[in-house]
Amino acid sequence: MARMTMREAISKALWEEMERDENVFIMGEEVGVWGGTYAVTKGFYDRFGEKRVRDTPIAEAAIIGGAIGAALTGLRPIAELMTINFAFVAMDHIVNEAAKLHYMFAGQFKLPMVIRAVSGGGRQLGATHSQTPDAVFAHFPGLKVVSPGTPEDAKGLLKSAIRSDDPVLFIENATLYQAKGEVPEDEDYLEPLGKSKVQREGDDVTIVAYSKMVPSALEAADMLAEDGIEAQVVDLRSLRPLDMGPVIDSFKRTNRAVIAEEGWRSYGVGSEVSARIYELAFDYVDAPVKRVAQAEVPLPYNAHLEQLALPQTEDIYHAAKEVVYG
Amino acid sequence: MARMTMREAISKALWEEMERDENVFIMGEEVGVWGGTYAVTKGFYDRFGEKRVRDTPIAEAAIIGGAIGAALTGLRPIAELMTINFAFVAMDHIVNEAAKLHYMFAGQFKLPMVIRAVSGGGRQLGATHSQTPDAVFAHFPGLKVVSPGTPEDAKGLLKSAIRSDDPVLFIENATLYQAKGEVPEDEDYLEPLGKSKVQREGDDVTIVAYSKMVPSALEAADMLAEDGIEAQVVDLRSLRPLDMGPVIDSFKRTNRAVIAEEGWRSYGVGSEVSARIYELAFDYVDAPVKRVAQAEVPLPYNAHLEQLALPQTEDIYHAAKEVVYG
Amino acid sequence: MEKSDYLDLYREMVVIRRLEERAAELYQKGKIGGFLHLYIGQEAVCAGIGSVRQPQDRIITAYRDHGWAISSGIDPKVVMAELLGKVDGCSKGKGGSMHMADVDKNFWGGHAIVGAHIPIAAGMALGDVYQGNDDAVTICMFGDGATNIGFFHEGLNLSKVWDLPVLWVCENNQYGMGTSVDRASAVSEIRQKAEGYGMPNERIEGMNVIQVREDATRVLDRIRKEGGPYLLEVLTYRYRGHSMGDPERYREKEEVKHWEESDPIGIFHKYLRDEGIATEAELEATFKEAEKIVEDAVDFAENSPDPEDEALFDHIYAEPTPVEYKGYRLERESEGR
Amino acid sequence: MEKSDYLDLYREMVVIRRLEERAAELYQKGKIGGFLHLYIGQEAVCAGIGSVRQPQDRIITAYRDHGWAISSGIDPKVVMAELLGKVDGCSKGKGGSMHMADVDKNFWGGHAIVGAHIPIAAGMALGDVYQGNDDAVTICMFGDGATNIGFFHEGLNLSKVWDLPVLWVCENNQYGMGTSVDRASAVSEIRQKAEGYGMPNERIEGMNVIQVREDATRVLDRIRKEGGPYLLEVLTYRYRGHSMGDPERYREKEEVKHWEESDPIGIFHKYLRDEGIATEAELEATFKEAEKIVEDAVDFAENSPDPEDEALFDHIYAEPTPVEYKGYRLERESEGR
Ligand SMILES: Cc1ncc(C[n+]2csc(CCOP(=O)(O)OP(=O)(O)O)c2C)c(N)n1
Ligand SMILES: Cc1ncc(C[n+]2csc(CCOP(=O)(O)OP(=O)(O)O)c2C)c(N)n1
Ligand SMILES: [Mg+2]
Ligand SMILES: [Mg+2]
Repeated sequence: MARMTMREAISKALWEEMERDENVFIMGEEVGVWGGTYAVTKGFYDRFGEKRVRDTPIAEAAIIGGAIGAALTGLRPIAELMTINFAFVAMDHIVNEAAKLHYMFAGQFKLPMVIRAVSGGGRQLGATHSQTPDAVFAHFPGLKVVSPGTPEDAKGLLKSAIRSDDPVLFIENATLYQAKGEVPEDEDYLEPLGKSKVQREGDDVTIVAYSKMVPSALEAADMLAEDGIEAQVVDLRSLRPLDMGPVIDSFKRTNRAVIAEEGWRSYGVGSEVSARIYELAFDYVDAPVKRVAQAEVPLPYNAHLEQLALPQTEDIYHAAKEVVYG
Repeated sequence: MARMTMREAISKALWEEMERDENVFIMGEEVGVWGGTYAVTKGFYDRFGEKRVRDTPIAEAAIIGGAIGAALTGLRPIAELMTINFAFVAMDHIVNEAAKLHYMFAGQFKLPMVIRAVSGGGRQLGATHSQTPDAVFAHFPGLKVVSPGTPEDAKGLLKSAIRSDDPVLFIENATLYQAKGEVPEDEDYLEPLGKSKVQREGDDVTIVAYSKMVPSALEAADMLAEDGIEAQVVDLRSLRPLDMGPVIDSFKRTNRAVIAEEGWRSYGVGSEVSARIYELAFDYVDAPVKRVAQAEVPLPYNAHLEQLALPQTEDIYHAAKEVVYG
Repeated sequence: MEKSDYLDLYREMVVIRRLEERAAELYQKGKIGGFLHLYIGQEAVCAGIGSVRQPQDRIITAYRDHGWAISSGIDPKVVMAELLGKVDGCSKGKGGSMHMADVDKNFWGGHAIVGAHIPIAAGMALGDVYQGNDDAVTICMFGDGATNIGFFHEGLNLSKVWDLPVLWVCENNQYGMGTSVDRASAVSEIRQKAEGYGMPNERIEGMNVIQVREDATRVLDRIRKEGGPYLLEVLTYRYRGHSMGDPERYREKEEVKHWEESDPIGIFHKYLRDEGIATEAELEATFKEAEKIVEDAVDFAENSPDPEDEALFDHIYAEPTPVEYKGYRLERESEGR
Repeated sequence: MEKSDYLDLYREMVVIRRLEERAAELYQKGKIGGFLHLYIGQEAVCAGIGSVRQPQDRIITAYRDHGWAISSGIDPKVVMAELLGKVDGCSKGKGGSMHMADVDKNFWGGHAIVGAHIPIAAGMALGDVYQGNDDAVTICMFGDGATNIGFFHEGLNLSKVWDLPVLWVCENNQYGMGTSVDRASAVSEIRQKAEGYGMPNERIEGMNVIQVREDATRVLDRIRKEGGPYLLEVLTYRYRGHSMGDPERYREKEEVKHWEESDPIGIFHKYLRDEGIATEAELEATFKEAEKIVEDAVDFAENSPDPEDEALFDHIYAEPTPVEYKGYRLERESEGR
């Protein structure tokens, strides 16, 4: 194990897979000479050259469409979208092509590709650049949608995504890049796609979270512990497939749940998780499940307003207390 | 009142608003000379001319972007997307521009525009042309998303959408175009945007539906009535804003609910409605809320498989019986 | 070309034509559903280019793909089975008319979103270059209407910036649904768009299969030698509506008549006879063979079974992955309710 | 131009430059957040075109918009207040650096998604034509990098097909972030892309404000007379990084130095002096005025309040519409929990 930031963990996963398999390559805006807008691919261009670290024009449909085409020939492209906000420019290729080609042609086409994209707000980037629309992509069968909450998972999940024969949208959170954690150094360390994970044990309340909300939930759990409430934190890690197993196991003990997500509440991740908890554990429900999410406004530039709109650790803490005490 | 099909009702709404207000115009693929792919704008080109019924190139971003620009100058464009599946090509303009410009510029920009698009499956059009991804659009604050289930509402809601100063995504269902109903002839007949509506009264179970699932729910209600179960059918009509009022009123009496939608279940409309029912009426829940939705596969071409994947009237009927009898 | 090659090509064109005619009938009878885009009138394009492409050349096209499927080597039986949504179809009944493919024949579909396959084609060519398949050209077809969508721009630009071996083929049949080129495109010659990418280009006539063959051979050779993309605009015409149920208000009957005078099958027929390559009787016999092939295809397709119910959940993913939701009925059954 | 006009133009360019320099400092101090794209080096473009556009001409640009905001007539105070996210900003603190606009000045933003405003510009021009505003031209700026995205293609094509009065201005500063034109675009002269739309076009030098004025005047006149779109490529250079925190690994220091020799403010300064339009002392005084204007703007902005909390829910819609969810804390408070 080595202590590193999420950025380093992601970078390491990419590097190791590039070293391991010649068919893995990276394409996207500023991934090469610049070293990645968020410095994730710093040094890659020098090591792997322009063949395997490909700067593209600003043309998101060509980035995803191009990656699809390359994947069809047997390569394993990692297409970077800079931010998930630009995924809408390539939306057709993500949801109508990548997600469907394997099915439409009855398995003849294989798309072993990864789309990396940064999600989340809180950096005063304004409404078009601050979204967390992850649920929107998770709506489409055929796509896998993964979003890690810790450096360890980031490495293990990204490596699995690269080795997967299916198209995976891998969502990172820019405000988490500096988050630190212990990360296995094993080059074959893989975390399975489509599996939720318990990040903290506790018997009083279940907090379901993913990505940025995982550290927030863990912080909230610490605050709750001081009040004598032990929260179990379940990290979804994958939005499609969505693994309710660990959520339901926990819920059957705690009978109470809070779901925290950074994005908008309506038609979001919490909606689905809430609906499924009631479907799968109706008899265990002791109090209404609570959802903590982003205020439903296009995120404003002003820092104070932006933070007002974004879900905070305190919100999770209060929601958990309310769900425990009624 | 006059009896007419949903197609006629929509056509009438467009025609009347074009007659009423010079600033209203239509743009889209094949809206003019062809008369609309689904014949909705048949005769419009001859009556209103090419200035106001504008055939566009196949360029969805230009259609929506162009409509946004025209709306900014004070016009009231109605942009037609042929089908909602092509909305992904214009996704950025729908969710990042139309939904946000008013907010980002603090109210300076006004976007009195309507985007019409056909949603739904069941016509063997294959995976890319058969989607019902309505929830995806409803996730974005700043956009209004409307989808009628009866000819009457289609007319009243579309007229309101055209007169609204906000961008409205108006989703029609192709398999409903032939559905008939009584429609008010009053040229100022308007249905309010963002209001659910009770389409049938009943005290035993609440069936929540919209669009195509409204006639299915009404049919299922008739079947249930034969079994002595009286279902109340609430038609959401609008996905954003989402009006839970009539749903909750009904649920507080019936204590049981089924939500029917044509699209995929995960991160769909039913997720949100289910989560909200528990939030708003937890103490009234007598049985787990049930969701009826599309099997989570890219829709296949083969007619039998396609119908197997799509939610059917019988599914609503069975779900309602199960929710009543446990 | 040997005599038999000529006759093979003639037979292929007639098969394509006849298959479309029969498909139209089967559509009217409700045996084919969805959208059906007939290729009738454009046969010289797929037959011409298809007959000179090499096995390593990838073929990818839009939804008007039956002709390309056959010219790429898919058995008409399999094409017809796909049209009927049967399990013996090339996409096992899941794709339908717009989604034919056979990867073993290097035929990559059949794509229904206008222009979306254009960047995909660039990516396939990249794949070949990356893997050192130096001799391979990706041949990508699209309509005149498709050249107005952003995907076209992004795909062509990328192919030039990265110098990818793509033969971009615009099958200019002069209409995108009901909209003529002049009403949708800033330039009336599609080839001119290539100038914006500094890309070599030319417009050729598309009704004479021999001419198309020669032009395609020359251009493919050039790409193999010099690398990089090339835009070939092929002027052609579709005799039928855009798809079934087209009101055809956008063109005059005379215009269709006019173009029918350059029927690619008629032209080729005349050529073969006038050049003394085949006798009228031989051509007649070949025509009959073609008809028979299509009738056999129809029989085959009608007798092929529908896919099993379970097939609904095959191929969502390449790797074993739980199905999120099987629909109310199947969930109910599987839970034994 | 009167002498005072010259000095006004000079002052404006210095204000733009100075405002950017101060913005960079305020960014370092954490008073400005998000992305900050400085216009330094490109001032002759907005000052030149801005000074000859008519009030009825709509201006719309990308996120590198501070210069255009000022040249369109927004008070530097208001621009600075927006940069600081204050309520007196032109977008009341909601838009920030990338989303400046003032509809009363016919300045339509400030758009952060590369190229997305291009079809919007076409739509605005359509609006003018539709409403008979015959004299209006929509002036739409975008970068060299933006010409590779599909939006560019769809917008330019539409403008030509519908013959819309748009002056398309590519501010070619030779890089899209860290990618040079040659590495991203199939053609090195952006103007050549207009050939693909049969659109008149030209490339001009963009460091001399007088030259830009003249060229812009000529081209705007032409559009007003002949109608239809025109693509003007303006060759320019940005002296600073793409945005704050650019590692600038993609260009040599020498290249920047080389271009600094054609500093648009230096060139104009020299011109005004050499032509005897203004004395060194007058220019010095004007420069000081500009600095004062910017300092006043900073003071104003720093003293302007943050928006009220309630502003979070203003302007989601133009019509009264319930807020779907106000966030956990506010929902809690409003429910009195
Ligand atoms: C993005 C998108 N927009 C619209 C459509 C609907 N549509 C299908 S085919 C077609 C016309 C295409 O014309 P062209 O490219 O000339 O090809 P042709 O049909 O003539 O072969 C349209 C508009 C679509 N499938 N995809
Ligand atoms: C669709 C989209 N993709 C990527 C980005 C990120 N991005 C912002 S600016 C920029 C470079 C644009 O270059 P250019 O058009 O030349 O304008 P310049 O910055 O040089 O003024 C990129 C890639 C974006 N904002 N939108
Ligand atoms: Mg065509
Ligand atoms: Mg640039």
